[in-house]
Amino acid sequence: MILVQQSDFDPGHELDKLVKDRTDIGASVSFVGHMRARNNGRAVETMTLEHYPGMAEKALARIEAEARDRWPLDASLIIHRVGPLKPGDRIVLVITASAHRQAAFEAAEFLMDWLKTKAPFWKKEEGPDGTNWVAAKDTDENAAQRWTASPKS
Amino acid sequence: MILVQQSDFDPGHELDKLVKDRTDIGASVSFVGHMRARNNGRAVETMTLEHYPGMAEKALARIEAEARDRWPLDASLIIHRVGPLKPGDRIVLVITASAHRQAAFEAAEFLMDWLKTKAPFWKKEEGPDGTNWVAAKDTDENAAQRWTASPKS
Amino acid sequence: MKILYFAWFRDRIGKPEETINAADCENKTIADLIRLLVERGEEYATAFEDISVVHAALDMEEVPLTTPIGKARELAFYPPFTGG
Amino acid sequence: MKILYFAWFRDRIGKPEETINAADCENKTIADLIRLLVERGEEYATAFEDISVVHAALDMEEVPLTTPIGKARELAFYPPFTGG
Repeated sequence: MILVQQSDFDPGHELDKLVKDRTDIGASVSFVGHMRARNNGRAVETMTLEHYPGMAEKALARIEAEARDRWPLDASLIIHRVGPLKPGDRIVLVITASAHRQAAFEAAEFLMDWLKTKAPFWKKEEGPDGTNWVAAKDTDENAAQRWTASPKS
Repeated sequence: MILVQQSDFDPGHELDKLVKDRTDIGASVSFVGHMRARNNGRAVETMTLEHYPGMAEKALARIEAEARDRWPLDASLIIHRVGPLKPGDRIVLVITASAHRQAAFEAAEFLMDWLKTKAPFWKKEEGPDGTNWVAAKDTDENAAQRWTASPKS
Repeated sequence: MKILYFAWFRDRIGKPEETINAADCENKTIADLIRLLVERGEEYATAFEDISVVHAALDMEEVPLTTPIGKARELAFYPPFTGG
Repeated sequence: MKILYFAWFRDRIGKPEETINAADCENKTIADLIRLLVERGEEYATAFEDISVVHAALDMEEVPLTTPIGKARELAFYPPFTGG
């Protein structure tokens, strides 16, 4: 399931809902992206997540489907927040669940790498040094590239 | 921090406690091991986790220290349950938090791989086919081996 | 056809979207349209200055700038994604 | 010296621990002690049957079976770990 929302989410509650009454799941990985008060040496007071409504949901659904195609996942969830956020706020949640841990770990990393580079979200940072749009990172692009072949066996 | 306990844990609550008031953490990974109703084709009704009191805590503390030595972690937590468990029950929780996601993901995988092979816990399964002690898996041993060199850069 | 501008495209051009005459796009690629837009004024010229960071989607599907616009109803311009 | 048995070692030997005369361990390795134990009876022989899955810790520190017992206060026998 994928969700794009302004409101906060509760990682533990989302995990509970996902694994409730399931006895085939042996491993779950929950990734949370948290907002930091500093980025690239600059203080950040507010970070605003912009997205392309419609295309963002479509992109996340496609990325999730790709993960479920590549790994034997029993459950998965992506929640991406939009709007203004403050330091310490949760930004994004990815949960993957599988019979074994390797699939859950790999799929969670894959989802994070791909959603950073293949879904239409943009971060704007505001702080004492002014406002700037965050630039894409080569490290994110490289991280996404490693999944273009078939998954690690 | 490491904990060995009979009682259940709340992954979301543990994550909240770990990242509360921190604005330097950009990424957290929470791994939960869940008990499955079937293992290696056998139905399992009760799984009992035995441990070596004293040595188990010592081993987990050492594994956690090793992870914090290898990756720039801002926070980490290992909770391992002992005693009888039922299908769907949580077994183990590992949380890692760092400025960036790669360190958090790698450290969480490392902690799981090492705690499976280097900490004195043993699983006994009881089901309609009788009782048996779970055998160690080569795949776990291989997973642990990949971390004997320095961490991926 | 509707054109959408995201992130600093919107800031530089000064509007989130505009409607363009479909006839202006007939038989044109996205790159052709960018050349037309740039002639409209400084704000467009600045937005499309560094073509290496210009990304485009036709009807919510990312495509190369060499793609013909065809009968698309929505064209979006945006910089590389930075979500997650 | 205290000897602890975990998992199926305890099941097969029929007790979680026992105390052994320190003099019996003097100048002995863990492997030497295993040979002594095996002579005690069928339950020990069965427990130590497949030496490849016998692991040992001296004072809560895993060591090879070739390690001299020395002045250790606690020796534990157990199969490979299966936690997590």
